[in-house]
Amino acid sequence: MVCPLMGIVLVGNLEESARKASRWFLEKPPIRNLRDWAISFSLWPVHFTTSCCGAEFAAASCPRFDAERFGFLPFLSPRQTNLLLIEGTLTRKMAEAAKIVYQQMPEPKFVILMGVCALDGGIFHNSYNIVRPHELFPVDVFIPGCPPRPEAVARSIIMLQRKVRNSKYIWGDGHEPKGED
Amino acid sequence: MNLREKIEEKLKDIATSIEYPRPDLIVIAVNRDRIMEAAQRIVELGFDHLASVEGVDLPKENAIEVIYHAESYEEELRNTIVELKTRVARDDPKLQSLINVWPNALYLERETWDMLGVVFEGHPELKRLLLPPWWDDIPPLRKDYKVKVEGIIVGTK
Amino acid sequence: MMVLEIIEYIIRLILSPPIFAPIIYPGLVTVLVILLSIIWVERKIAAKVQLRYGPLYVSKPIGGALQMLADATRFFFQEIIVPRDADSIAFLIAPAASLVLPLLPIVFVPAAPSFVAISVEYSLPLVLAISALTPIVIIVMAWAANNKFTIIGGIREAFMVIAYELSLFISALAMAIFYGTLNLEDIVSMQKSLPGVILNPLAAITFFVAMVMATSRLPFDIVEGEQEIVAGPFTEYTGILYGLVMGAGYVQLYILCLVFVELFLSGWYPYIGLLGEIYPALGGVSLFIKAYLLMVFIVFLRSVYGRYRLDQAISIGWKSLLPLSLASVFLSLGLLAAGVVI
Amino acid sequence: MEQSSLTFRYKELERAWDGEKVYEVFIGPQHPASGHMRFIVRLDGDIIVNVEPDIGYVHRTMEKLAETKEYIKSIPLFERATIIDSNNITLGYVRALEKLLGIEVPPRARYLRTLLSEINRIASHLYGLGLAGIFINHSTMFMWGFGDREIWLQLAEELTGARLTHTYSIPGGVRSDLPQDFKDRALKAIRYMERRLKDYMKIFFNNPVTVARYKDIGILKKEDAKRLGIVGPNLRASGVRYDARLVEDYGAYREIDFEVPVREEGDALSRLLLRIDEIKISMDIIRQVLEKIPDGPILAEKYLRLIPPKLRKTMEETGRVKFPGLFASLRPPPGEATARVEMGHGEVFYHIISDGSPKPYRVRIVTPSFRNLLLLRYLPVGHRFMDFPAIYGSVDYFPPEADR
Amino acid sequence: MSILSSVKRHIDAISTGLKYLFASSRMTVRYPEYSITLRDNYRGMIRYYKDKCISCSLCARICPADAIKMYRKAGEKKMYPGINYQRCIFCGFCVSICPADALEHTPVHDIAWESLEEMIFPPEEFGREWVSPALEEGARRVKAVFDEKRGLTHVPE
Repeated sequence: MVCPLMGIVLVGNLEESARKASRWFLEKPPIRNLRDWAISFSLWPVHFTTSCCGAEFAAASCPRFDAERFGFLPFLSPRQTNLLLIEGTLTRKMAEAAKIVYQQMPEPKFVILMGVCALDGGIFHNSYNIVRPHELFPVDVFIPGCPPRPEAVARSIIMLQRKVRNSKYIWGDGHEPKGED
Repeated sequence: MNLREKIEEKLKDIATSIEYPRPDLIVIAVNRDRIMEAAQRIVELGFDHLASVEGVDLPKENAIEVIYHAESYEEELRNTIVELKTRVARDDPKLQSLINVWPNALYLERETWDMLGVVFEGHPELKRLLLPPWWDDIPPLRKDYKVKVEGIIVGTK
Repeated sequence: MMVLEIIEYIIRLILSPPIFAPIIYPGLVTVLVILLSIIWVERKIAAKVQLRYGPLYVSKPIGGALQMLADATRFFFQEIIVPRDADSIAFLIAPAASLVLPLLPIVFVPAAPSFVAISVEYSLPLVLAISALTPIVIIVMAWAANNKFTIIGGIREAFMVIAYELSLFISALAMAIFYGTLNLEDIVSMQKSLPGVILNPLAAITFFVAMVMATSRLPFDIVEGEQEIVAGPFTEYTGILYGLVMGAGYVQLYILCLVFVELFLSGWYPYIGLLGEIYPALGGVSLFIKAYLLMVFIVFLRSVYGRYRLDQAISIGWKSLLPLSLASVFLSLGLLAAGVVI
Repeated sequence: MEQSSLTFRYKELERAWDGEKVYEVFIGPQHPASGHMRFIVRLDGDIIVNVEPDIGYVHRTMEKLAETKEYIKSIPLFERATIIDSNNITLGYVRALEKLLGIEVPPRARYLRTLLSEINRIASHLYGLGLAGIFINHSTMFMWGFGDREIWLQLAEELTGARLTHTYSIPGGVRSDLPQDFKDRALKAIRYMERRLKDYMKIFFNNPVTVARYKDIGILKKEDAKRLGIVGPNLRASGVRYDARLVEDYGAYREIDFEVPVREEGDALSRLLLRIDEIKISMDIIRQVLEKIPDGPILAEKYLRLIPPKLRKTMEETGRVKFPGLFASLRPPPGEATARVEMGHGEVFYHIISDGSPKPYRVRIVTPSFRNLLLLRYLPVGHRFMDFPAIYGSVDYFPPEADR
Repeated sequence: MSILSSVKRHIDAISTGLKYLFASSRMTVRYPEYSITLRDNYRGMIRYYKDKCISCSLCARICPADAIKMYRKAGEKKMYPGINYQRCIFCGFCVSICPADALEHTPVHDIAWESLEEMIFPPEEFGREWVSPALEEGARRVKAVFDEKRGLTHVPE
């Protein structure tokens, strides 16, 4: 259905309309700004280590680099988090888990790929057991390096914060991960 | 009596060959049906645990070589590694499991099954270990499983 | 003239203890402020002990003190997911209840001499009894979410409750026996010269440990044992629902800290008469300061301790805490028999 | 068939349980305490009756890829198995390759390898201890372990030019020489660490809560450790004095005076404390290496000759080795070689089969974590569910290393 | 453990915690404001000097991750290397093997990108000068200093 009035006409299904109304409410400038400010300083990555870049990810949240300064707090269950950091190689077996974790996360959610193994396989680019995560998820920031320095992780957080504050993200409708296998 | 003499005396009737390629390595080849016996004798010499179980695919000879590397915690034996190897047919790779001789073969043999398809008879849990459970291709460490290799030259306009 | 009178009436209404106490101080508004600040304090203290900064950039000039506001706002705007297999009504109501139930006892807690929303003779047992209802909500949550981890968490909560609840009550009782009253206000007024902790340190220790257990703080944060059961009963909660259950623990901590201070640390004494003339509740500000410092100490324990095992915590509860709290009752009786009079 | 005394009672890995009463808990791969693997923990009430580790979540097919790469390219490849302990794991491969090629390493290079290996060992142990802290929710130990690890990473970075993946040992030598002020800085770091270890003891290892959680948990008896072929600190905490540094002649360990620490109890706490002992010993080794390190080249003469004189001059100025072009296609003669190296987690084993071509015919790597995987099935059985993370933390298991 | 020693240990733990709560002991580098100066030998982003390159293609041949490819323009004989940072693992083999010193590491490594396409550098862009984004935004340089009391500290240069 095409809505002539900027998609705010409340017709048809009640649930659908309620969702539209709340969306309209959320997109209004002062509220949207508040929302984006809060989200940008409250990026909680899920506790999901896919591979050895987890060592540098841990270093990034530990005393010397302390990512908690940005409000970045690795948290327990995917239900309470909003950021999926793929730390290194995503194997085929792990990709299944990653997809489930991504689905379990509430909107709005973001994805950062860390390390070359997650970008194009790095040294494992011709391995038979890895997948390219950017084919599965909509990715916000890519970090090169094997492993990237903790500063690069901090840089990616800063970039994501800017992206969020400039409202350059999509609030997907629970979009499913792409691809099979 | 040094170690080499001991080993030769103990294993000369079942080994097809005993070699010493390096100072710290003793290579014993046996036929596949005598692997258990050979392993037990090596244990009796004091090589009480395995460092590795591996398979080497030899497509030209239509065989898979299964290699056990045994080491010891004993002070006088620990500098040496005993390599026990045998060959199984490539199209029907079956071998007696040695987990009753060397308990830590449990995962090592399971991995060899996973990666080369060598069936260890008597192994209690031969199922996928490292590969995804839905793997249905040929075992990846066989030589006819090819992975993509890239060239180094890219042409541009 | 009418308008002014109405305004005056409204102001007087708001300033009357039955309204002011539950809504503003020590009630809802104070609780919100505490929630926003104590979690920040906890993260900052842990960060300092751990050689780092903790939350900072969200509001740099004040050391990231707005961090909890940002987190809460983010929770507020996040999608709420109700798992398919969950009992949706219980799942949605329980978090709200979990915040309200620990908050209820505030109406019986006096904040200054004769400044209490509902003045009853038996305020001490009432406060403890109502705050003892919280575990029920946690178990409801665990059951409603219908997940293996939440159910294990719920069972742990059930085990823990019986381990600490008795000692909590008995050590409070020890003080009540000594002062001969169950009214918190009277108990405080009797401590004007001598805080209860000096008279009966045993009861103070057992009450403190039981309090730490009741609020699931380290080393007893077994219910949310993240290393085994992810987030315990709260595993499935998203968005603002999780925000609520996360806050609930701190609310209970606040109430129990107030009770602790009133039982053992002579409540609102030293009373500041000057402030008390402006508004009675202000005079009792030392109660608030003491309770807050106690909370800070308890959240500081996070950076010192690991977590006890469930059976160890239970055996501490039954085998050490309970006998000690009983001993504290006898200590009180002994003091009475010895003729110690305040 | 005659059964030897080591007969493996497979049934030991589980308690008798009635399939109906068991509660199955899946820990991982997304779980605050699982790392990159999954455990299927079966509980009877609160008691673990069976643990089934499900690994392979980080299986990146190193052995297959090594067959498609020239010899030298596999150094960074195998390094990725344990980036937290990278010099030790590459050293095994390089040692095996050197045996195949028949190259002697100059003394200075051997000392430098030892230096970096020990720095890596300390960093790896601090990593493991930090994780052991967080597994009982002691966040301060986690942060301290990881924070102080940065000191050693900084030292390694100054020596090699990378934080974790040093790729430092190459056939015939090492890639860079000691920086000028290295000795002074390393000694300061050691003195700081010695002071800090006392605070570690106070806040963590002597903390009654930690002791309650780790003492008498997951006891590994001496004979069981031998039977299961365990390696590394887990073995030595059970009273077996076995260390690849004593076994295989590599690095400068034959010229250095050091003790291999052994503890008898075999419980989780002794496994942790043994790592503290090893950190102390490693710091002592670093001191000795810095004292005794001889002058000389850091690359074997055979390769040094192949480098053009102009480059050799810049090499001497910067202290960084340039590779001879030969390195792109090393061809060892046909044959096989094994090598064992003691990593932070235990002994790593390499076996290379060469057929004379520039690529290995087969490389076999068995990592300590893979061998210690048996412990994760064996130790938790009969313990309470909450002990599971504690045991997992005390074993210092690193999944990418086991999965390769 | 006796009660007394247990109490002492509790007090020890809490007092150690309090000691660090009040001592100045932070080791954090506040990254976007301060940036650690990496040493000259740090293996960061790679810079390429086309004028020095002799097109020997050793860098592409030794690259373990196949990140460096030789780009050959149609009709031209000479090839020049280009890099793909989607794969580069910063092992530095290419720099070490380059016989003409045409490749060089820069001590810049705090880079992140928002799209994959930006990460492929053909020979023309491979020679680009790297600047740390933090320094571009006005970060202050600090260097790591070892201190016996406080371990690793960072002092402004």
